[in-house]
Amino acid sequence: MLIRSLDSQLRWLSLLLFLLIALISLLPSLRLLTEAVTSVSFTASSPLSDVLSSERTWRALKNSFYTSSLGTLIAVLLGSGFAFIVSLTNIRRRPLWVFCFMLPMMIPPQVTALSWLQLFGPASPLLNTFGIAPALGSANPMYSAEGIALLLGIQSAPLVFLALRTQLMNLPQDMVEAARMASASQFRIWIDIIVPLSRSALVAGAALAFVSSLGNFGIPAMLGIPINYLVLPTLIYQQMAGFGEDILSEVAGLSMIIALLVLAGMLLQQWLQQRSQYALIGHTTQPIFFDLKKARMPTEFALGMVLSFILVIPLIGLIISSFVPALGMPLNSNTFTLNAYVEMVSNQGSTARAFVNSGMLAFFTAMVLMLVCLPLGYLLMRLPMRVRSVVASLIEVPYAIPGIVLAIAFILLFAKPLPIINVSLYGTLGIIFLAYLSCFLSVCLKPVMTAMSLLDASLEEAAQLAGANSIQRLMHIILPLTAPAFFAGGLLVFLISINELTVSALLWSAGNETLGVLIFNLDESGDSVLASAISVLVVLLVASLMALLSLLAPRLPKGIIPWHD
Amino acid sequence: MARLILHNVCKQFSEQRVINNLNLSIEPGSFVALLGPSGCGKSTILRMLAGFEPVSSGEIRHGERCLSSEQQHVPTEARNFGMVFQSYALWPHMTVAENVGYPLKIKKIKGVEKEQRIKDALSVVELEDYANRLPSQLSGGQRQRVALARSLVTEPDVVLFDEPLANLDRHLRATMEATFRAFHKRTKATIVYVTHDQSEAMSLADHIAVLHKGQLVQWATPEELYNTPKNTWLANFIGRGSVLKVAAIEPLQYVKTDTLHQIVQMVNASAATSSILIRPHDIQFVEENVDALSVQVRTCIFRGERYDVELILNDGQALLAYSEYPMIEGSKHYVRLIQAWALEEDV
Amino acid sequence: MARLILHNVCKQFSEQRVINNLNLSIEPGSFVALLGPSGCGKSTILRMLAGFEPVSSGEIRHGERCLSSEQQHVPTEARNFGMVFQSYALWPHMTVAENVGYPLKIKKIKGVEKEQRIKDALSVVELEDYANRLPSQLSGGQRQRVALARSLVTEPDVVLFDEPLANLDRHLRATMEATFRAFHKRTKATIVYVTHDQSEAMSLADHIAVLHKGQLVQWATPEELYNTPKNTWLANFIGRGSVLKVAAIEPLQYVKTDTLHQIVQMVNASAATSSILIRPHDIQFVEENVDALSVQVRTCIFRGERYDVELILNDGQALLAYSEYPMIEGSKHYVRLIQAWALEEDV
Amino acid sequence: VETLTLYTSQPNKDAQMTVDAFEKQNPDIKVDWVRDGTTKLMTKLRAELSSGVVKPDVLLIADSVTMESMVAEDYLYAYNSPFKKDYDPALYNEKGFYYGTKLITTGIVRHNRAPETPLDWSDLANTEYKNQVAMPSPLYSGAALIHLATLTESADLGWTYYEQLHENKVMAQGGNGGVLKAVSSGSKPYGVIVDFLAIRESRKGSPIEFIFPKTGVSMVTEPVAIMKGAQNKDAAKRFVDFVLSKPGQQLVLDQGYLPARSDMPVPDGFPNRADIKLMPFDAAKTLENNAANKARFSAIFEG
Ligand SMILES: Nc1ncnc2c1ncn2[C@@H]1O[C@H](COP(=O)(O)OP(=O)(O)OP(=O)(O)O)[C@@H](O)[C@H]1O
Ligand SMILES: Nc1ncnc2c1ncn2[C@@H]1O[C@H](COP(=O)(O)OP(=O)(O)OP(=O)(O)O)[C@@H](O)[C@H]1O
Ligand SMILES: [Mg+2]
Ligand SMILES: [Mg+2]
Repeated sequence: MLIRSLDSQLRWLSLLLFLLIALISLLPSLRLLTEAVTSVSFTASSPLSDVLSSERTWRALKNSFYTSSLGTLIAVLLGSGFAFIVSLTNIRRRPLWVFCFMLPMMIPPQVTALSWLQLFGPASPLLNTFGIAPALGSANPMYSAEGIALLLGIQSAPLVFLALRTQLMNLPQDMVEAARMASASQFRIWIDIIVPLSRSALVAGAALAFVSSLGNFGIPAMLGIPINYLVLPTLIYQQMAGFGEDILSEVAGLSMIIALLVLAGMLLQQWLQQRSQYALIGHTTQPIFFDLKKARMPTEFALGMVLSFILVIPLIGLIISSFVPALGMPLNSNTFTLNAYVEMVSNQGSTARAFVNSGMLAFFTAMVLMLVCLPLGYLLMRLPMRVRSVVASLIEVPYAIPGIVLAIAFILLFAKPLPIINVSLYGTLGIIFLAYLSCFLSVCLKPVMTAMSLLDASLEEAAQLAGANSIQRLMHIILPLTAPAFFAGGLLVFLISINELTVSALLWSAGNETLGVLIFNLDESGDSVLASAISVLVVLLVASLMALLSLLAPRLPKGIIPWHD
Repeated sequence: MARLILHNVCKQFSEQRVINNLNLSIEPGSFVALLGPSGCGKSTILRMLAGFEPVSSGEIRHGERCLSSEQQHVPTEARNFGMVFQSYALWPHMTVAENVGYPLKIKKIKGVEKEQRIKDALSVVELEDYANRLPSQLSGGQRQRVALARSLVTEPDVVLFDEPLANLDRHLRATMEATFRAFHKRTKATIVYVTHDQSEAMSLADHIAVLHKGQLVQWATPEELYNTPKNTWLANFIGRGSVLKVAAIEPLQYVKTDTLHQIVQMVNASAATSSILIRPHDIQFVEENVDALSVQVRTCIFRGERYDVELILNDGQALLAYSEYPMIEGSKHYVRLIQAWALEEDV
Repeated sequence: MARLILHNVCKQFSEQRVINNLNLSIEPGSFVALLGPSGCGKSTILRMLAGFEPVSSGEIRHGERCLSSEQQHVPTEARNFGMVFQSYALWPHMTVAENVGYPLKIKKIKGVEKEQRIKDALSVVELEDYANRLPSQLSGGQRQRVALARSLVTEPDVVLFDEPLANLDRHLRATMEATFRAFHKRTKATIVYVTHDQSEAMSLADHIAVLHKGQLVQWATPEELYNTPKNTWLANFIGRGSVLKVAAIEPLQYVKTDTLHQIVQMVNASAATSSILIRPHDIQFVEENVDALSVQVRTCIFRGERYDVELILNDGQALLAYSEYPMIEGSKHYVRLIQAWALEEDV
Repeated sequence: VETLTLYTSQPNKDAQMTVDAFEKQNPDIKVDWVRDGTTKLMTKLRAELSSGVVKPDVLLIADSVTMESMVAEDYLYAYNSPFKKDYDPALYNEKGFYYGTKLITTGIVRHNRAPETPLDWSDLANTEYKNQVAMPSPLYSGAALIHLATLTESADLGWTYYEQLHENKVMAQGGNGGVLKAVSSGSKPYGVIVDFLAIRESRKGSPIEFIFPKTGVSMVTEPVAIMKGAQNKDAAKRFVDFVLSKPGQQLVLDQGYLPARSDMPVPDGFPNRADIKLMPFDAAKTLENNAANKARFSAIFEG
């Protein structure tokens, strides 16, 4: 039925696409699976059974589930709150808010955590001013499962925000008007109409946030290890630190547990989205708009507070630590120095290289994924629900397993030169690029699929009647109507990959360093001042790129650039 | 219960002025229809009454209370109005029963009473069996009926209907018209009813406002409107009939057979200064005699109960008549005009 | 040009059978209307013809070519069909002109010709001034007109209309009907037309299929349908009139005054075995005489050209008649029935 | 030009310096180097080995225990460097599989504003230090694992010492970098850390101070080794010789580490070589006990 209803152009394209998916999503997962099971023997202690029988594995699983779930909840609250306010109300300076909300993704989570630890720690300049700083060495509430979840939530809030925004833009106004006619209060409208109508995007955003939290290593490493709070990615890292001969299969085994968790999550997602498939895009009414009236000032203030916590304070912390000679020194006229910047720009050839490499990787990954997701999303939407969810979960797995494990899979796959053409991808940027494609496919695809499922089928049918073939329909009808979702997907991929660390950490090689690797290596070898300086530059670079995009906005379809009205 | 007053209401969408200095005074408990060609601003008026669109200038009052003006705006939810949308505006995530029950939920009506009222509303629109369907699984007309049921389930002060029967077949329309009448009788709500179907408007409404390009053309009872339309545009718009150019005659009076035949036959390019309206049932086919006008059949179209016959007068003007029997195209006949209504010219 | 054949077509939506063993054979170049109450499956038939819905069983053929069967499915874009959707399905990101011009763009018609054809199509629906608007800035009727213009801008073999005039006022409807007739004449396309408006169906179509709950009830020319409906359901559904229970009589024949008065008066609970259809224009108000039936007026509703009068016979059955003058509710009158049509009972 | 592939866990800058100096002395060899933390580097290496390729020729990574495990699995090539004689036999593998290049000791660091000045390991177990100490976790850091092995082997400290540390709520960090940040930012006034990080930062102005405990320090040696499957063994041998040679060791000194070669001076900020007491340590035995040590540690700390 599927194939029958497609024309020949799409038929070979679909074949190509499914091959591509098999290559970049399925292959790494399968490779890990084989790694996990090859050393299974029937003796009592094979690596996999060791892993499975260890009480710590299950504790880590439980903890992972707890922190990711709580983090997802926070991300959903934060991201959807922001999305609702900035896309549906008459708040002032809307573009600025959106712009600022995108940036926390760019600040390494370690930096955010550290600046909070400092802000509320014994050395806090703020608390010390009022003399209420805690004593040296007292416990900090950030070191807790909830602290981890909070940071995970902040990191993934923009995922929820962007996934949701497209749908909110397409909610027809008359839905709300009908509810107002029934005398529903603004609050009831929100609970009864808007939230359920945007459920599929909320669920998609939440799924992205969950999966991204599940695979995150940096945050639980910083806040969990000190209190011996194990999650799966840190457990995996522990396993690797053991250097034993079995590490690969142990690590692969643990990753398979994460993959199972993802599959379970996908089932939940499917279930939640089942009844939320209705056409919203294509209604020819005006978009929704709420007048906040007197609540506008307080709302703006609340947004400002949230932003200063998740963006301004960490950013200031980051900037300060880039201007001092060494870690822990106060910033004043005596200590102020631009040495870090000078050193970085003049002495380190790798800096420029890393900027170019990461910039290219992020740009091309985003571009290619956007290109792939258009036909892919279209084809997937045409598959029966059940097949679609299986394919979608397979695509999700690479994003969920910790980057370092994915990198292992890629090394295992590509360390040898490719057969037949005898070219080695390993040790080039190419392998990082492939790994990014594999890792971030689901990030780009999720918003696209959601948007496509909202599309009123009769719009495409009308084009069919006009005689348009699949490709033409895709380009003329579907793409323009779901463009904001595509751009949101591409933007997310760009933002995530520009300072991606864990995948490239194992895959980089001399000359192919990425920004994430550069920052991390500097930081790890004690040059955290240099690392901060680069982080500042990355934030600046991304912010100016985003600002540049706003200039293009008038020539692009409406709603494509989130921070442009 | 209070009078609904539109005072000098204007509405502008960016470049275009859509409603122009509208004045209406709608008695409490009356049933008013807004009639007019597509795009004349009917829905816009309803939306201003409901409070979805602010007025560009002028004022809307409900009794002493100012609902909308340039300075003030009472939000929809504080108005206790009900509305059926032209686009239905069903909530796609709720089943039919949930859609219909939502206004009750908001009014905190629960349990058995809620169930009963939902059931009643659905049975009025003949959709009891569809209570658990989602709107996406309904046909066009079924959706419209759900929207209808939803608007009638509570008892608002003012109910606004935007083409509520456009997608329903004749029998369902008749049933629904009866329902509206009963509802109106029972609740004494003020009803403002937008429709493009004149027969619907005439049979339901106490008063009809006819709009043209955002302007009020006539405000009258159905009978007045049908029998004594003001100008040629209105005569063309309301009911079926033919507007003929005739020799000069005092407007706004009835003209009977003799004078009528005279002024119709006297017409020539320079003398055609007045217009009259002839309804098709005022045309009788007769045997040839001195009193009769000779005509030729241009087209004859079957309409169920009778045939629509388009006749051509000697001077080339067209005349619509009814016939019980099919007539051959091109054949010649004689007719007698019983009466006609003399019209004002359009401004 | 080829015949469009539906052979034993069935359609099932999960639990519900929506179309049941439908057989139709539509001559090339003919104008066919599908008529039926809301939810009877009209849109579903169009969607199967267009190729949006696969058939559950049976076969749709276009001449020798099988369009849809359980095994085969020709995609829509390979069918060269046109369609107007009940929901309009305008593309919200394109202006009115772009919406209308899209089928031309696909057919690679460019430049002046394209411009001209868009302009022509828009002028037919009186929307020249709205060419650069977005659909969201249009009124309901205007949207419908854009959808119409879009479907007529190319010249498809088969055009499917789903309630194309539901939101238009009477005069625009008349214009559009004329446009459809002209279009049909010019292109000789096969047209399948869904409507709930019988007069529209009767005036446009060569043949009408009446559907009820997914089943074909009658397939006939408009005249046949109106004059000789098959059964009581159809008699109630088509045209206006009253179905009376009467004493036994052979079905499917005309009954004239004398017999008619007899069987109407003879009726009693046990003998009421047959049904007859009386059209309102077959009822004459007369002075009291032996030949007349006595009736009482229940309601009298103004309808523009005349009044609808609901009469009650002595045995309590209701009868619809027309009157030129208002009648007082409750007053007594005498009528003569000119003729009636004897019906089959429903199965 | 020949190419030599080097995997190293030296900090970026140091690695670059080493490579530059080597290339300058050996213009016919071009060095391709990859730098990462020992853990990641070894994971990468494992993955490569398991897919059947040997990428690096030379390894220059943090500790001898890791090297022992490579020896045990027969991945290394034994090379008898002529510079062997200048080194303490404890610092290299007797068969020549690997050679220590520097001494990275683990000691105590304190914030300048901290009230106490710990002088020995056992001090950290005192009640004044409750809640005040950060240390790298042996579960994540190789150096810390060696530190653990060294201290638990010591008669005075042993496992009870770690139990006391746990009692005292010592906070384990992922690595030495984390300890540095915790202490210099003041969130923990004391820490257990490798020498060069603390000394270098404090010389740059960080408000911290490094202390060599009286009992002695544990150490890792950042050994250099040649892969058995190396494609370019000659160049690899030349690299090993360079690192062990006087100019190579001078480089180590310049980078701020304690050179392994006994006849070298110490960097600024370090006490005299004689005053640094190294605690005894057996790499092979430690390797054997690794799993048990980790299990016992996590039993104590994760409860
Ligand atoms: N997707 C669907 N799922 C389930 N039932 C459906 C679906 N679409 C339509 N139906 C049902 O099929 C029946 C026929 O629908 P269809 O749209 O063909 O009716 P219609 O004759 O066009 O009615 P109307 O005049 O109201 O538009 C209806 O009872 C409707 O509820
Ligand atoms: N959002 C808008 N922006 C600009 N013009 C608009 C907008 N909404 C409506 N209009 C224009 O205002 C005029 C009146 O629209 P309205 O919807 O009130 O018409 P209507 O009388 O309800 O017509 P119909 O019978 O076709 O529904 C139309 O010409 C329409 O194009
Ligand atoms: Mg309207
Ligand atoms: Mg329909």
